[in-house]
Amino acid sequence: MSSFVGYANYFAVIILMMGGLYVIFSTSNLIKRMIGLSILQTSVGLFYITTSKVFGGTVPILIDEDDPARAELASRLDPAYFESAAYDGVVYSNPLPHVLILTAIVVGVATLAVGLAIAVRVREAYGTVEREEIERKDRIRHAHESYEDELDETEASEADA
Amino acid sequence: MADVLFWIDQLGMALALAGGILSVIGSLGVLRFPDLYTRLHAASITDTGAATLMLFGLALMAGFSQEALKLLIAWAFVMLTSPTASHALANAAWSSGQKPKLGAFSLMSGKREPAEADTASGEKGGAP
Amino acid sequence: MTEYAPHLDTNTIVNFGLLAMLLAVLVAIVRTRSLLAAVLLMGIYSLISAVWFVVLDAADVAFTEAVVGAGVSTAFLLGAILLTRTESLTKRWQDMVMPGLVCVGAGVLLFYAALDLPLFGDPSAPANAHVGRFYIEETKNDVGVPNIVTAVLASYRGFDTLGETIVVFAGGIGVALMLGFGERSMGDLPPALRSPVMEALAESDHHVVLRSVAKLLIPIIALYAFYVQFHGEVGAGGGFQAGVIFAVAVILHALIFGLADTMDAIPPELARAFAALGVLLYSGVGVINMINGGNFLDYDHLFPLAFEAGLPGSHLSGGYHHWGQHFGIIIIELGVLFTVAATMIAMFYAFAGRAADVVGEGARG
Amino acid sequence: MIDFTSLIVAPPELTRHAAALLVLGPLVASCAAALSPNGRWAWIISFLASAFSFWMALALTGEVAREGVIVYAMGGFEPPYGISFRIDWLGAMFALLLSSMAMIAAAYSGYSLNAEILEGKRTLFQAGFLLCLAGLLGMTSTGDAFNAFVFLEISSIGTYALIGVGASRDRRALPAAFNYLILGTVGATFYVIGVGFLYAAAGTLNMADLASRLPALEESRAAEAGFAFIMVGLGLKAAMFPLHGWLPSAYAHAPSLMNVFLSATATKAAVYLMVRFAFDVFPPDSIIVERFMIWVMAPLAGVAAIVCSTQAIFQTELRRILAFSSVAQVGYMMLAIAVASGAGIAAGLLHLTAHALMKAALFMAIGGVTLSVTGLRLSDFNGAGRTAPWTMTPFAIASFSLLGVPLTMGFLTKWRLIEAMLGDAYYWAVAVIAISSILSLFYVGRMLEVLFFQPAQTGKNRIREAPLGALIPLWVLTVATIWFGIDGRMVEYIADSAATAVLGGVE
Repeated sequence: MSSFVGYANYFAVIILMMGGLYVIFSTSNLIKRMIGLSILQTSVGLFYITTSKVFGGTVPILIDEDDPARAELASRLDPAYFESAAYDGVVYSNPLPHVLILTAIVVGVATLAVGLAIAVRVREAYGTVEREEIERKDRIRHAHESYEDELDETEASEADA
Repeated sequence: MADVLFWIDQLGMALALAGGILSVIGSLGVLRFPDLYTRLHAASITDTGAATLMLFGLALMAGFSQEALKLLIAWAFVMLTSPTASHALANAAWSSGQKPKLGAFSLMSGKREPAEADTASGEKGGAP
Repeated sequence: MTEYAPHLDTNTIVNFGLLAMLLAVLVAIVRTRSLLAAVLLMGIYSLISAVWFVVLDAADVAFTEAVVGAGVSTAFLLGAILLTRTESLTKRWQDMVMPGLVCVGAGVLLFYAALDLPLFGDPSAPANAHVGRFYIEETKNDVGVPNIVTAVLASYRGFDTLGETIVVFAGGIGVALMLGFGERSMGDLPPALRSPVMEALAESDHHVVLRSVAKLLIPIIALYAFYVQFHGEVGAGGGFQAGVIFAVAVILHALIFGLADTMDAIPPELARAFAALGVLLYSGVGVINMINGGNFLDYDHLFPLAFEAGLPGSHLSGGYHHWGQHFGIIIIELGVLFTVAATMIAMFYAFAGRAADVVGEGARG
Repeated sequence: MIDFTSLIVAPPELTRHAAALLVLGPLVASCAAALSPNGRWAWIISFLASAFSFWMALALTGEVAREGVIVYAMGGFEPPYGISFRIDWLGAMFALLLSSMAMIAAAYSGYSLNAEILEGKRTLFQAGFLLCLAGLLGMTSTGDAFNAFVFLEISSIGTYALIGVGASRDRRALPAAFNYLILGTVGATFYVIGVGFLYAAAGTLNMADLASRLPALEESRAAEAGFAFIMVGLGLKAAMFPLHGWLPSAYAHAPSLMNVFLSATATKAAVYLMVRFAFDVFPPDSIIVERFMIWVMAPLAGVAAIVCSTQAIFQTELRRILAFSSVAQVGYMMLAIAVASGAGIAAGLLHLTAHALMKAALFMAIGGVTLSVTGLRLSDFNGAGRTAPWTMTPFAIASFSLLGVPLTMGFLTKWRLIEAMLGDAYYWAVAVIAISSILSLFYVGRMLEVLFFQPAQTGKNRIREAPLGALIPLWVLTVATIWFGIDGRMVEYIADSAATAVLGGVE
């Protein structure tokens, strides 16, 4: 039992990460690939936060000496355990991974915005956001020696479609 | 005195539990009702009713403190936003040509009968 | 000291419940073909993650995930699918084998490695005992703010946060390079060039209820942003969250009253200037620290030492106030607010103001 | 012996903060560039900022020569509690390489942006370029594993859009940029996963602290998985062989400034982090590193050197040829690094420097004539060497360096590569380099044949000389290639010191 509780979080988070990765590589739709990327990044956040949790801990915001919440938090825990884990009478969770993941979330949204902006431009240039269709159009156009002349024709047919 | 506090705590728990049960019923409604309007009805009852019960229950459990005040402010926001959201959703559905399947309303000719063109644009799924 | 053995408590049970929900949402995202559904499910995924973060004591992360992941990310994605398409192609099963194998392989490797990690919740795990523990014990003496996450974010690892602000700025530059600043939505355009987002908004003219509620809410949201901003030292919150919330207020205004009105109030040029200004403000604090004899971003040297010792209750003269740290954190959080809010607004302008799809537009740049 | 301390030409107040200022200069300048009124101002800011970085890099090198290792604690918090920059000979070498290449690229950008980018976007382009530089410099100076991720992302996010801007010439730049974004972000995320495992196992993010705690975790599978994920993630960024899919298209369609700058720096910074993690953070004699080098890195690098050289032969577009050749050259570096001896790492680093110089020159020459060339295919460049000799002679010299012709830097580094491999009895690797060199003879020969021996185009298709703004940086690179080919003592000394510093561990 204790080993299940000890590792289940890691396993669940790893499945979530790999699910995100699967979405990225299995779809050809650019927007959906960005969604997969977001899920991958969020799930990495879940992994970091899993490592930061201290059993019976509380949010790492220092609690005042005379706050009644202290006694209540302490009363929930086994005294021997409390003794080993507490600092200054309170068990705090580890703040460092929180900071790292805050950073990672913000990095994630910046990447998402740039990726979507490029996807919108791809749509404007190719008329589609499916990777396979884009590759097909590139093959058609660049297979010809004098593609400059053909440029207008393909453009026109794309506009119809 | 301690007795009163104890019962207030119990009442809070009961309210929160009632809220929880209401959300389960509400989500059942979202799954089982036949069309958008009835589903929206179920969803918005969950949003407002269940949230009210839960937030008030939690406020009672928190006692007379800053937390209780925050919960009440959160409740005020929920009461403001979620009916508006439901209204906007229903309005958008109606103007893009969705007709209710149930009730006398479907037999009435609404004041703004959706036009043919609107129906077409609605089916593209582009309208937010 | 006894060996740590995790057992189930309420917290852990709720944690498992939320993880199960996340798995279910993930399966739905993998299976759905509708992009609209996928985007909304991603918002739900972020929101559940945020709740999960609260359960695991990461209040600041939860706050950020809620406003960023479930808020602006979803808004950007919706804007993008409005500009592209709403359905993805069906896939042949052959195309799913290779990615599936790669993911299963990497997953098995991680499973195998995870069995060597410390148990969940162990207070004596290296991660929680070494550097992490130091922050809990020393924040009071070094920085003197109650919120340890803010202390680590803004002071101990303030350089990371500068980097993070710059990443946002870089993202803004990237979006502007790709889509411009939304200039095309301004002025009179032929119908063919009008932005679909704006078209959709024009239809919402009759939303009286929406408008009146929004008029009520937008100032409160903006006010709340400032509360979050200045409350960050004592509670969850800070420049990032505040910046995004402020941007959301502006985005809401644009969605309901039209982009042109919003652009009158906050012109794209202003957003661009503020984005750069925020970064300059942040690094300016660091430069002042260097001039006053400290290292880069050492807020203890924000004021000349003699000056700080003279301030009431200064830690240099026996008190407990780290005035340099306090003011340093306030200023850099302000810089973060400027950059994040301005960049998010500029990004929204770029997506919302983008002209209707013009094939071959790429060739014109 | 060369006296490196004489390189400190900055006042001591600046030298004390040189590590921070190295990165801060381009960061602040990028804000200034974003706010500047027009492209010309942005160009001046960009050049001055990269020159400032170079100045600081010189000061740093002097300091490193004097003191060995510089640790600069950001925020005044000592490592491992705060973030610190930690610069040894390896870091100094990369600071010099990146900032000097950036300075040359910035000089070139004045011409290149005028030719390729719309006026409205030039200020933003320069801002993005400076952010990219700052990110790369931060990556190679930081002593904190997570901070390196933040800088990795700063450099990448700018780069994605800058590649996409190439759409004004060829719309294929857009899918290329998108693909790079996806793979680059997956790589960065893998790196974060790896760092997360190391953090969970060792409890710290500081590289020096990790290095002191990892030997105790020799058997830990978590640390091993962390290592594997970090290497895969960085391998994606460095275009290590099976993970190089994004590189050819990204290079082929990017604006020429990005071609020049990326080929000279971006993959190199990732290689730096790989070396740092494999030999400095992890104990170089640990089983996982040894196995990884012998069974993964060396074979893949060997395959890359041969397969990608072959692929380069069959490309029809000039930039693509050079892009595939880049992947093959990354293979050479990896092969040398996989030898895992001091001589091997030094040879790898030397080759990396030589490759930066010659690839930048090659792309710069192509970019220089881009205004008057009608297409992208090799045949569009027919006879360019005849009508534009000042632009194409450097191209030829850089190609000779690519082949390893004596009197160029390429010869020196190939010599060192082979010496290092023979020293550790990697005979098959020597054979790989020989075969790959023969293959590169084909594609280099093909390029030179088209450029110099095909009849020149006339009339409106006539290929004209590049303007002076492009020629000066081009010739600076060419002279450097020849100079270091004749007298390579300085770079050799730096590379040898860097290899010693890395293998020497923490001290």
